[in-house]
Amino acid sequence: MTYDIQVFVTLKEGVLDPQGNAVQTSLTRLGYDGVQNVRIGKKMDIRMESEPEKVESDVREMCEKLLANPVIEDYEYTIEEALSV
Amino acid sequence: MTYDIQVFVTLKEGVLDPQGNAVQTSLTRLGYDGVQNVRIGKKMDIRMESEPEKVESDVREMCEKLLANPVIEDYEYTIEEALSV
Amino acid sequence: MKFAVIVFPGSNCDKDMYYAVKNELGEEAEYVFHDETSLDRFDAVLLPGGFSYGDYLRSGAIAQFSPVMEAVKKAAAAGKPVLGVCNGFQVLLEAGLLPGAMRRNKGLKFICKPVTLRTEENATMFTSEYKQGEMITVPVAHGDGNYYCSDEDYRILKENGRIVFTYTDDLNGSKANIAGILNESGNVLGMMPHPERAVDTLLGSADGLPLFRSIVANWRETHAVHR
Amino acid sequence: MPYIDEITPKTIETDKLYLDMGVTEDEFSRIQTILNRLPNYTELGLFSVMWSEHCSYKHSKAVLKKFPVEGDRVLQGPGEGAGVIDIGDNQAAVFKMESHNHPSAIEPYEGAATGVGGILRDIFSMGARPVALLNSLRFGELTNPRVKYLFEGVVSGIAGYGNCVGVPTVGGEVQFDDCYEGNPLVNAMCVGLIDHSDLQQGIAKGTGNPVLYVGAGTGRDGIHGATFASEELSEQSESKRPSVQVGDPFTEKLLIEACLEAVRHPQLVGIQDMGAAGLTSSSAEMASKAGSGIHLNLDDVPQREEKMTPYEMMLSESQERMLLVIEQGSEKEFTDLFERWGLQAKVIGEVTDNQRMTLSFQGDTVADVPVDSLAEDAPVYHPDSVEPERFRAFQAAGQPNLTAEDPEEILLTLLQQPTIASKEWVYEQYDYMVQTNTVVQPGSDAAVLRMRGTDKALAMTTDANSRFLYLDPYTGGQMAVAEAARNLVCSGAEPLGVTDCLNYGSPENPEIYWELERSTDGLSEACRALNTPVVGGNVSLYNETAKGAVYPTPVVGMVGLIDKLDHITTQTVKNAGDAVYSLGKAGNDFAGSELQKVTEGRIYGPAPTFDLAAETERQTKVLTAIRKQTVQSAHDISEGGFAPALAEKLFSSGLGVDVTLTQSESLTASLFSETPSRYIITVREEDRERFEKLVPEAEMIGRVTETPQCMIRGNDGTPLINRSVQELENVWRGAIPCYLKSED
Ligand SMILES: Nc1ncnc2c1ncn2[C@@H]1O[C@H](COP(=O)(O)OP(=O)(O)O)[C@@H](O)[C@H]1O
Ligand SMILES: [Mg+2]
Repeated sequence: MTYDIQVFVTLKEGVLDPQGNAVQTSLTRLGYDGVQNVRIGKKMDIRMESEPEKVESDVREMCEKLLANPVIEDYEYTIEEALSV
Repeated sequence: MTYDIQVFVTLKEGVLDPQGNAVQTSLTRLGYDGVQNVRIGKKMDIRMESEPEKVESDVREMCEKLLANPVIEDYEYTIEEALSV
Repeated sequence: MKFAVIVFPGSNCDKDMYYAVKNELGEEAEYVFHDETSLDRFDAVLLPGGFSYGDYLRSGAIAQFSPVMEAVKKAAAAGKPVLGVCNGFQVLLEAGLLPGAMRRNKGLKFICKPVTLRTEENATMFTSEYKQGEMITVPVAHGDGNYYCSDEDYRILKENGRIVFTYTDDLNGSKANIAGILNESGNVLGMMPHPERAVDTLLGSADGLPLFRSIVANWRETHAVHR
Repeated sequence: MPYIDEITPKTIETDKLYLDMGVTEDEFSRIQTILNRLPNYTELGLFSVMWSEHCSYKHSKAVLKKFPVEGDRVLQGPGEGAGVIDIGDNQAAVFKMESHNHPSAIEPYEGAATGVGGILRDIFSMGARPVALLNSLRFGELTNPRVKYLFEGVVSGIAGYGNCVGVPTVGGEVQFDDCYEGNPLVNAMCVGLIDHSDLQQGIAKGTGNPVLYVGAGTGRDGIHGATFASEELSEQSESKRPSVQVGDPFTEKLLIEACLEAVRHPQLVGIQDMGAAGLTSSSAEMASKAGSGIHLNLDDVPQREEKMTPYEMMLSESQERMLLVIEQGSEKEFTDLFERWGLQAKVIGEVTDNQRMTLSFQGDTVADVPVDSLAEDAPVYHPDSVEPERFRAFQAAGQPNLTAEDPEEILLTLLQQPTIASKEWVYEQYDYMVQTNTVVQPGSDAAVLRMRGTDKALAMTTDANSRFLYLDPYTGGQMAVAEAARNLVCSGAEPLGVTDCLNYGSPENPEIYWELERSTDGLSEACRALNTPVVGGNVSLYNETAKGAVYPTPVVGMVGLIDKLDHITTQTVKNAGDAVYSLGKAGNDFAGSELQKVTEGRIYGPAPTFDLAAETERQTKVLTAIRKQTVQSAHDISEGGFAPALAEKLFSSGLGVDVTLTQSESLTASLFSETPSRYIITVREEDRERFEKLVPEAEMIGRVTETPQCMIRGNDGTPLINRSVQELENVWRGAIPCYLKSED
């Protein structure tokens, strides 16, 4: 089976986000003064061939090992069957 | 009103994604040989005070002006009323 | 004494490290590529700076899975001195040999310049040739040098004298201005500043040389006893 | 999906589709004559890129012929990837400069980054190890938000690429002027080192020898077909097509190491990078130089996108790719070599003996054209040239008479002008130390790199004050070369050779073409006088927006040799008590000066009088004095004049100065005029006699002081400027960060 996986990696709450802060400042400067908070994370789109019973554990493992650094980051994911291959 | 906005910025189709390629190679080497493609983009969580009739046009403008570079990037967003403020 | 200089794809301070050991220190050095699996023939291991695997995803993230890293872990467990500089430090963090993680510099810009470091701890195998509290000038060159660790980890580092170098001001946002830390057993040092770039006054500073000399001196001492 | 061959040669002709590819009526009929038939779509694509200004220099060939290209030390002049100059002991310096202006205007980070990537490949394709990068940048005024965005993006793009590949970025220049607002200039220069025996050429000889494609896959990036072509080619909307390339410095780093290993392989025949016009120009030029032909099978080209057409593959400008020709039978050795570095290498064709470029795709021959017609036979144009009205007006205007009522205020203002202010904000983002050879770091007149294992060093700089070129292209052109040489001399180096990057507006405008002609006359003459042949360079035309063209900006990149490490000299004063000398008299030269810009808001008038013979003589004397070790510090006087130059000498030194102006005619000129060919030099007391013998023209004006105070007195001894060095340094260092932080 082919899957379309989305992984979202974000900085843990409490870990300062210098990039997010910079974007927030810039947005405010551009006149969007309603902006209260910006946090920047990563979105990864992965297309993967796998078995239905294995795909989720594989994704979780990939996140733990490589895609996120558990010291500072959290992750979430969604798994869908690929529509067109 | 307070909104929770998510902006996703991804490289346009056809634009080289060295980061995605490197992650793909690394995942394959780690034994996930079903991985066929990886593209890496950004996810931004923005909390913003705005008017219901203005919020969407503001977000679109912010994307065009600052959050994405339309020459090489596409963007998508979701807008929700913030649950707890 | 024989030093291994680890070369990952994308390492770019490997030669600088090699010359520092070979030419300035006068010890043996050899490049060891990322796909090698044994470091048994070496007395010490150096992980140089650069952009291993382009530093894509996170600095040092992909390099932690290089075959040679198993050998680095083994060398560390065996008590051999392991020094990671800049990207080498980032790899050690990602590999879990040192606690904490690196984020983008607070100012979001790459910073290249000589900085003043305070030697917080001279009772280590890497700093015994410095005076306690000695101020030294060593260059930095990094974009992701903003050191983070949990408050608990910080307390442990602090209480055990494992914070070896600090910046004298807030250079990049690092917790408590940390520039270099040790592992629990004291034989793995990670630091963002580049001692290998400070081994010749012609280039501005030779303050990094005592660090390498410390490694050699301590090694000589222990090995004299054992023989 | 419709293929290109659905656009028949006949359609191209009747619908004049060639015009959309930038091929003129004349050029189209010339192509028909060459082929003796109508070109098909792919063939027309080949001609359109090879005959483009960028590849063929059709509007600039005539002026480039004037440059002196020969000299005792020249091992390779213009024509290859980069120029090569002998530096003794069987070593050579390889260097080249190139522009990436237009991509940087659209996507500053990637535009600048890929500019660095491209210039690096020019150097290592010659077989040389890149040892240094420099960059010459021009932007609009820093008060404009878009300019700030471009400036920040360009600098971080240069940093992002150069730092990752591990080649130090050691110098350059940044200037700001309105004329660059919509069209910034981003010129990157690279310097490499090589042993003579390793020199390579981009050449495809030996019938039957395989053609090897190495590096990143080919994508649709950089195909400048925002024209009809691409629209007809696919259903996808044009907006999905990237018009700028994204760089991958990690792959480039692997390419550097792998190619430097490959060039030492005895069975390598030729190597060239795929730069502008990618596969087309590299293959055509390599075959043309060898007098051979070349056949490529496009089905074998590594592709990273699906369903690419021959046209797209041939015109793609995907980055980090190289083309090699190797001896038959060595295929496996080379593919193994590259695979060891994690790079793909694939045989995609062979050298033929028919002097034609033939391309096959899915069993068909999709192009068959004479190789020389692509590489050599592009038309050469001699556009009309007309002296602009403004030039006559500037000449007639005479030097403006400016008076600085409050010299201290003026000095503070000048030190904060972005063009004069510290560029630390820029170069702190560059790893200028990696490879541990950078002896003189950014911040002095020229960067200096030691050469490991020798007692020698290389000095390098880029220069061009385009304001003077705008006022008077001929004199300004001479001054640009002279300034570069002067900066090297101040560092203790003998200037050896030049690479240039000629940035102008549209050559089809006769006044712009006149600028190009006159300024290259000036450059050529100065290069002759200073014995610095031009060994390579690049031309970037059409740098203009609706608001007009950029100033004529021929950037001069120069490399010099320092015989002995002991001769390395910097601009900063060294010891309290040293004598301060000024060399060269200040005239009333205010036209084009920073003072004029600041006080009058615009520049006008004739360029300063410039005496090439005096310049040359003075340079020789200063260099001799440095080599005889009589000089502690040396700095040339450029933007802002004497007072800013003197202040710059004090920054970071912890010392001060107390000098008295001896000239009586105009204090303002003494302090702020920009008369060329001048220096400020400091000398130890015990060396004064020897120094004065060597440079009799130099005039002692005061001393370096222990107190960090900048004291400049009028000839009667009254203080004109008396400020703490710290205060001056603070405004100078803070200016650029301050512009970038401010909101408007
Ligand atoms: N874009 C840049 N990149 C790197 N270094 C730069 C850049 N711009 C300026 N510098 C450095 O700042 C110093 C001052 O530059 P500049 O004022 O142009 O000197 P000069 O007038 O002597 O040519 C030089 O050392 C130069 O190399
Ligand atoms: Mg200068």
